[in-house]
Amino acid sequence: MREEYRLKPSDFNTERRPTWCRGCGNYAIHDALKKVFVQLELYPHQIIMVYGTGCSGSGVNFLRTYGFHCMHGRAIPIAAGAGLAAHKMTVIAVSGDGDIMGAGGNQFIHACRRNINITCILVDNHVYGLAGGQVSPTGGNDYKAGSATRVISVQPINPVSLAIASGATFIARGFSGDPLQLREILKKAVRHRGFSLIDVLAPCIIYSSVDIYGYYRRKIYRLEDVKSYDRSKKAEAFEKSLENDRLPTGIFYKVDEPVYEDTLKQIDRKPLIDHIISDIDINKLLNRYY
Amino acid sequence: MREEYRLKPSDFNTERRPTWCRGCGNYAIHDALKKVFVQLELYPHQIIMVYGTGCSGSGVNFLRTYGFHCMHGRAIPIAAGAGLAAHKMTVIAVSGDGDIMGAGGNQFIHACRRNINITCILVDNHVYGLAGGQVSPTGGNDYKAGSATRVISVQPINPVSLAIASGATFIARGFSGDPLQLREILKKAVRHRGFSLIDVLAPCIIYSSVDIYGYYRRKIYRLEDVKSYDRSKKAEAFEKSLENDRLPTGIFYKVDEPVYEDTLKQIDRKPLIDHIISDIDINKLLNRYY
Amino acid sequence: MKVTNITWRIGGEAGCGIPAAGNIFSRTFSKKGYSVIDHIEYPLLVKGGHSTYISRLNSGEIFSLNRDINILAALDQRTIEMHQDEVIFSGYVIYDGEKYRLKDKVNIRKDINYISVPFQRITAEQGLLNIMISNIALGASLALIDYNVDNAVDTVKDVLSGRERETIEMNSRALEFGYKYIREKLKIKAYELEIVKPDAKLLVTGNDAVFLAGVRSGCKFYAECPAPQSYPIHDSFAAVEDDFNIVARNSEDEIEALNMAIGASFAGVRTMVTTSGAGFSLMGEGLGCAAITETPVVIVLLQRPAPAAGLPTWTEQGDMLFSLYASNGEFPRVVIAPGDPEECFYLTGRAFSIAEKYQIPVIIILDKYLSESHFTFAKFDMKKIKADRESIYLSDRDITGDYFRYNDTGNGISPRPVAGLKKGMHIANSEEHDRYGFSEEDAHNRKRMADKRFRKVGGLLEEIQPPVRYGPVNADMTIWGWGSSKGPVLEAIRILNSQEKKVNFIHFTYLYPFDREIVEKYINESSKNVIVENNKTAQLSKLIALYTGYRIGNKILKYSGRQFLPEEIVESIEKIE
Amino acid sequence: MKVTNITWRIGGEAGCGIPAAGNIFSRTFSKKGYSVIDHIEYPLLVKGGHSTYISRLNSGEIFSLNRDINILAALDQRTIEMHQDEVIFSGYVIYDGEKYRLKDKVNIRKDINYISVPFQRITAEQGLLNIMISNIALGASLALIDYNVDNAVDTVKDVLSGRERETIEMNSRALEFGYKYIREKLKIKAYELEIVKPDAKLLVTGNDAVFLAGVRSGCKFYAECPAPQSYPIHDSFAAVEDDFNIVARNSEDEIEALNMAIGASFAGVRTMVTTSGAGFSLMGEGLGCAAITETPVVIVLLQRPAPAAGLPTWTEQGDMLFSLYASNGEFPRVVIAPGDPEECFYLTGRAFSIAEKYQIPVIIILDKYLSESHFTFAKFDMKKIKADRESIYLSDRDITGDYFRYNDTGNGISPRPVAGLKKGMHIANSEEHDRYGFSEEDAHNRKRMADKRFRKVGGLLEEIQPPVRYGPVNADMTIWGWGSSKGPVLEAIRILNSQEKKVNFIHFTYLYPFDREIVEKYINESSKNVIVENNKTAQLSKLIALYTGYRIGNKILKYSGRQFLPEEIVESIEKIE
Ligand SMILES: Cc1ncc(C[n+]2csc(CCOP(=O)(O)OP(=O)(O)O)c2C)c(N)n1
Ligand SMILES: Cc1ncc(C[n+]2csc(CCOP(=O)(O)OP(=O)(O)O)c2C)c(N)n1
Ligand code: SF4
Ligand code: SF4
Ligand SMILES: [Mg+2]
Ligand SMILES: [Mg+2]
Repeated sequence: MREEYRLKPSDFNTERRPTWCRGCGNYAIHDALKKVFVQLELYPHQIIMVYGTGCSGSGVNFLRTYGFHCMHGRAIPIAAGAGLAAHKMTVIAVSGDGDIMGAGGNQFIHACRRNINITCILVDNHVYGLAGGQVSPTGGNDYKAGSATRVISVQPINPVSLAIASGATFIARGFSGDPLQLREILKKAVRHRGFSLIDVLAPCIIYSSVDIYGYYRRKIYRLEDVKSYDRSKKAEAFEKSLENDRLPTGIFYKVDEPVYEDTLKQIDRKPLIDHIISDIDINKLLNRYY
Repeated sequence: MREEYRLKPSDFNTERRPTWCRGCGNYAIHDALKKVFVQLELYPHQIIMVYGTGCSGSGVNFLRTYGFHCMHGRAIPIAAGAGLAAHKMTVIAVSGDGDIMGAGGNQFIHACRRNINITCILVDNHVYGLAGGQVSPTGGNDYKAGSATRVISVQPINPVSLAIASGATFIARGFSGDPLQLREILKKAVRHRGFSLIDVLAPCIIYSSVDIYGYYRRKIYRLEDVKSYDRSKKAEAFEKSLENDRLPTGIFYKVDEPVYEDTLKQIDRKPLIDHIISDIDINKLLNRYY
Repeated sequence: MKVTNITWRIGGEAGCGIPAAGNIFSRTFSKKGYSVIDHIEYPLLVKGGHSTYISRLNSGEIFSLNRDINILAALDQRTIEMHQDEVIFSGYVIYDGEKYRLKDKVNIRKDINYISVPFQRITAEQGLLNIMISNIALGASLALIDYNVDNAVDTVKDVLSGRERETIEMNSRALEFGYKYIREKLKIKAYELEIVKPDAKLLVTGNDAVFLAGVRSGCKFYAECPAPQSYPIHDSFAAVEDDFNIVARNSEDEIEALNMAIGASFAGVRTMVTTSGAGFSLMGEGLGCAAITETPVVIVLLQRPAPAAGLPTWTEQGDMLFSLYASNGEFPRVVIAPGDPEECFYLTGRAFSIAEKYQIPVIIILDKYLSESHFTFAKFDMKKIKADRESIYLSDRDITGDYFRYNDTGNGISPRPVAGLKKGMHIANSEEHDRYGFSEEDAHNRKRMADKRFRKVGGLLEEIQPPVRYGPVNADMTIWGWGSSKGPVLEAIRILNSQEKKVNFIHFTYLYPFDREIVEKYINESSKNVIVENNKTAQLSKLIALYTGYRIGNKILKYSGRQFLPEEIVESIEKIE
Repeated sequence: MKVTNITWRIGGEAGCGIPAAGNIFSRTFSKKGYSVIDHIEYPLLVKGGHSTYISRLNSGEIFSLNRDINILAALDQRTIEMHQDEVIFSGYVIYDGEKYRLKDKVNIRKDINYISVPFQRITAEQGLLNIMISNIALGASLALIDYNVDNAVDTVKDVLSGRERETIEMNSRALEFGYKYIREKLKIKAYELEIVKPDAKLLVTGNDAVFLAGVRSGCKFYAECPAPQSYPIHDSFAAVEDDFNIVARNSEDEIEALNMAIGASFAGVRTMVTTSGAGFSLMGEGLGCAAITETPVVIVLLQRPAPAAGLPTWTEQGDMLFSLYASNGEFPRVVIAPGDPEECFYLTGRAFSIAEKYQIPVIIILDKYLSESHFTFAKFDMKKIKADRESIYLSDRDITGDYFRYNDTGNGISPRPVAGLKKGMHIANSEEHDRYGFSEEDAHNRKRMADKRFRKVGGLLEEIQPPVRYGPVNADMTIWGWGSSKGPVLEAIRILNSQEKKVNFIHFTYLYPFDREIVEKYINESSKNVIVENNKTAQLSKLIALYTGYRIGNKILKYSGRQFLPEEIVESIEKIE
């Protein structure tokens, strides 16, 4: 579908300016999205973005595409529904760690196992940012995050491990402080057929220690640099995802598996939204009831 | 807490007789439970059983303990709440695969990661038995299960893998056709401090192919028989859990990690239910508001 | 004896093929032009437990079941204990006298006929399966009515078409053996059913009708969380997925089901979800999301006795007020409670149209009785369901300049395009928003958006069908009811009016918006009023009081998990007078 | 000028310390015996955006904020634009004249005083942080009132106790510099506030009061899903977990929160969950579970403008009918809407007692205004909250022979033990059950259990406090309202009655059960009625009509997400007459 104009990142700007705090990880994600859309020649009207509730969710106001700002934790099912109905469009869910790993955990694991063809960007700041800075399910004890009065030693959810165990077919970790890599991952994720998760470490500078970027920079290394790493092996990917002393970023796992939408004959010929429904003949069906 | 009478399995019978179909996997589970309670000298009044909705849930009528028959998918939070309030009691959630892995997936992963001190018996028959035999989230394509008009090639959830990824500290698979092993596992699970999951392959003879027991018998082997297997290694346990050509049963993973309840100073001295609350003095607290 | 009506009940241990036999019985007669209404009762068990099926057939028009049974086919003794009191004077009980002796336990009635048919022996001798016992009883019953068993055999072939030949053959044989046992061995002929014009009638349940209307209306996405209440609708959709380009989905929970439907609807297709009470209790969040984003969705609520899990296989009208006020905040919705499968069909069609035109959630309330009972109808008029989307959706041509997704229009409806259009890009926002959809906290904007949404009620009041009055305009007593109690009440007023008691009936299908004017007119025209509801708290009476201030003092309420029988209503009415 | 009342508003970009300064302002006066009511307004942003704090203080009794502002402390120009119209004739605006020049944008009012205080320069010169700007403004404001700044410095020390000394010192310095700038440099004295007896008053929000009552009532398990609406309550509980043996929990979602509370309550402790509308929309399932299993639980519903996410930081009374009918099926519950923090305290205490005694869910409804505004009270009477569990729970001694968990008692209450008792073993069953708790589908049993549950309403009607009439018994007009609009209406009728208009006010705290008798009496005693509600659909008027048939025609409704001001009500009332 060639379009008449040449895309540039600013085509994805709305009239509203972002309201995130300066230094917030959300900026890098939106920036990467716009650039990747341009690279992939995806026009605004070919994209459906679904946002959860939270700081990341306010992105609905700042990115010009078809967009849905949904209830806490429900970005994935909304995206899945939209994607089923209009499966030629690019569908991306952007949502927080509190959202997807808190209230939305069930929808997450089921989307993974069904391998539905959407991209999920987990804006992972380890806190419920907009809700008041409480430690989120991904929030660990490795650095002080959140407004908790007391550190409760529960294990954080590791979205990468969880996605591997649940059956997602493209699983990556990005870092908002590494925009180049983030863009690369994002591009591949959007292109990937099936469920792709990008867990983006996206510091909340309000509820994290001040040098959170430095902390991550010291800790992070890129999987691309590990030549021996085979990202098609599930068990290996899982083991890799458990690493915690140093944090790998990049693509942990990528395989081609049957995509949910592809198994549906009923959307084979054309998207559901394109059907004319004004006079559907059900007489043959009715005969069964006589 | 010594009791005045000598326990026997029939002490756990109620006046109601089980209504499960002959051959249903639920029988073996209840049988194992009663025997294990006797072995562990757990008296009926020292136990809280929480049941989900479904065929397994009707067990609430047949096992004599404190019991709660809750809403679809909510056995784990009900059990967790009861366990927090009465943490000296033994709390066990018994619930179906449709229940825990369908509606209850979110509560499941969070209970795992928090390592709350309950035992979860997943009655895994790969179908929504009571709901009409639909394929459940654990239902695969390996044998015909359920009333699906069409096989949709989505990956089933593997409860063992999911529990490992989510942080449970005791993870096992049992088989209702192997009551001895089931009892052994169950005993250890109840004794384990922290969240223990036993995924019990418990055939539904109504919605499975007739020789489902034979199918499992051919496929199953016991982890106890693999001398080299080290069940304290997470990555190894995960790899093991992916095995599908032959199905391991037994304990996949067992480690001692901080237990949620143990981190709570406020229940250190005595269970919450034992506090006298008739005249709690809040004057000091009130002073902060003057 | 020549009769125009036969009411037949079969009962026994689950696993004896009772649902199938009941279905065959009903269908055998509906095919030949009789009016039929049936109902199945079963416990919350996959196998075992006691289950019964009642089917009433009539050469004229009927609206519900009735209490008096002509033939009770008792596959076990418990059926006799439980149901022989319902057998009409000089009616028949068919039982297996070789398996259990009546005198041992049952209080034998002198005024009815007990006929032994050795089900078990026939099954054994003929090499039939246990599940076919009910067919033997069915065959025997047909013989009592002197009805050609071949018609039933044809039905069996129809119903089981696609199954193994042996299965069909064995089922037919069971039928025939039961038939012959009465006809040739016992030589009893109990009733002679009046003959009717053999124009086949549609035989559908409320569930069937909702499904059929869904397909006709162009529903493209259907979802439920697996549940005994809704799986008949799911299975129907699943069976036609490819033929009609529909995605039917078993969701992991009701939250996913509704949210996926909202997502699909946002993209631009018609969507429906079904659920029962406990599942609906999880849908409040999604309902509000649909409302504030103005995304159409049709929700079918299959009521069961509640609270909580309650009695999942029984019936009640307990969720009306919940469906009217579910979800936080205030927004317009439409709530519809059809009274029979015919209304299920047409009103489901309306539900889709209204949801899409007004961009609101529409809730259709059924209950177990209506969902799972079969009713006959001559046919459905396809012209009454039209999916006229083209006039509703915007195309690229319609959009010049800025597009305001939440344009503050006169009727409150802000036209929208399907997703993917070049010029119609927009956002749907579950936070309060301005006309673009951008999040907006301003006080004036808030008021304006709330007003815009509620302005739709004006249009909706024109769309809905006000309550219908059945029976004489001038009556001594007016019954008020809603939804599925329609049939029993219609039968009741037929009986009452035949007894020279002038009683009429106001039946509500649309519960919201509430057409106050017509209801007040009805109130003014009535003298004595009585509410008939299948619940404990008389929810319709509350609704009427809420809108009109008029409080109906007389109440006939049933909340045992069972539907009304017309005779019960008649007796209660007689007590009021 | 000598005054008895000062209303002060501070506004600016978020991040300038407005919430802290507001709190210090209010507390400085409440400590010294003044009546104070305040309110904070902020956008749905963690940082940035425009935020304001209004505090009213009075030497006498007050019930709500008022419209007229004496001093507007404007930290930015937008505050002047938005709020200078509210400044009373000859009132004061404090602003930073070195940062922005008024004439450029603002429509300067001739009748008020604009006083420039160079916030920015002082901050820079004194090496203060940006977040302390508001303290400078606060100090300046105190100088205008001629109020001893040392009192505020003491408050700062109090409020910040535990923080670093430097922080405290800097904050104090900011206060003092603002104060001195007005007093010593500009030498302005605007008001002289009437002196009161310096008896420190309690200064609490609705949230605080709910928390305090929860602790006093022996709540042992508290849960919420993290949310901006409820975290103040969570944080309060979390801070006293060890002192009072309470588990305070951030749940992954509202479903876990409520179900865990039910589980803990089943075991035998008092439990509470808090949530706002969207979260409550997910609690229907758990609510029904609590109801049919007869497990007590207290749910605090913090209303916000809705539907869906709506306006999470603003206020509305939109969820009354939802809370009354939430969840499938029919069951008794209690719904309570306190009108001020004092009622929050006592009624939360009642909620725990009632929930436990009647084994039912109790819902307490607050809204943003009530939750987050501070009000002063002399003290709380501890005797009014008594947790008398011993008389409610069974002990082993009480149980002889079979124990029936759901015993069909005269008052519908079936006594139960805590878990772990030897003789009290029982099951709680979310399916319909017999008196043991075993699943039971029988029709008679169903009716019996439904009747048993509803029989509790009789007792409940004795427990609840009927609507209270404020103002003269004989009035020309009666205002009807509920919950948090109590204060504004009380102020309004005070104004009206001072103008020789006889107006009284019927205020509902308990919404269910509904005390029809007293309401009908009130209706009979009133001549002209008007509803005042902070919503669009006049939900209380619906409730009244539903129960009494009386429909209140006059409605004053506000649904802009903002609470009523008394003056608005007065003006609307005047229009009615
Ligand atoms: C049903 C429900 N419960 C709770 C909330 C409160 N809430 C607001 S935003 C949010 C999530 C914030 O966390 P996250 O998803 O990590 O987003 P962030 O702000 O960190 O980007 C929550 C729980 C809500 N909106 N809805
Ligand atoms: C909210 C809700 N949705 C759906 C149902 C329908 N339902 C009844 S039992 C059940 C689960 C059955 O599956 P499973 O947990 O595997 O139990 P099984 O019967 O197989 O033992 C479901 C989904 C329900 N009870 N509540
Ligand atoms: S609070 Fe944190 S997550 Fe939210 S906008 Fe600010 S930096 Fe970003
Ligand atoms: S249907 Fe299946 S799971 Fe249910 S009782 Fe029968 S065998 Fe067991
Ligand atoms: Mg976050
Ligand atoms: Mg199952």
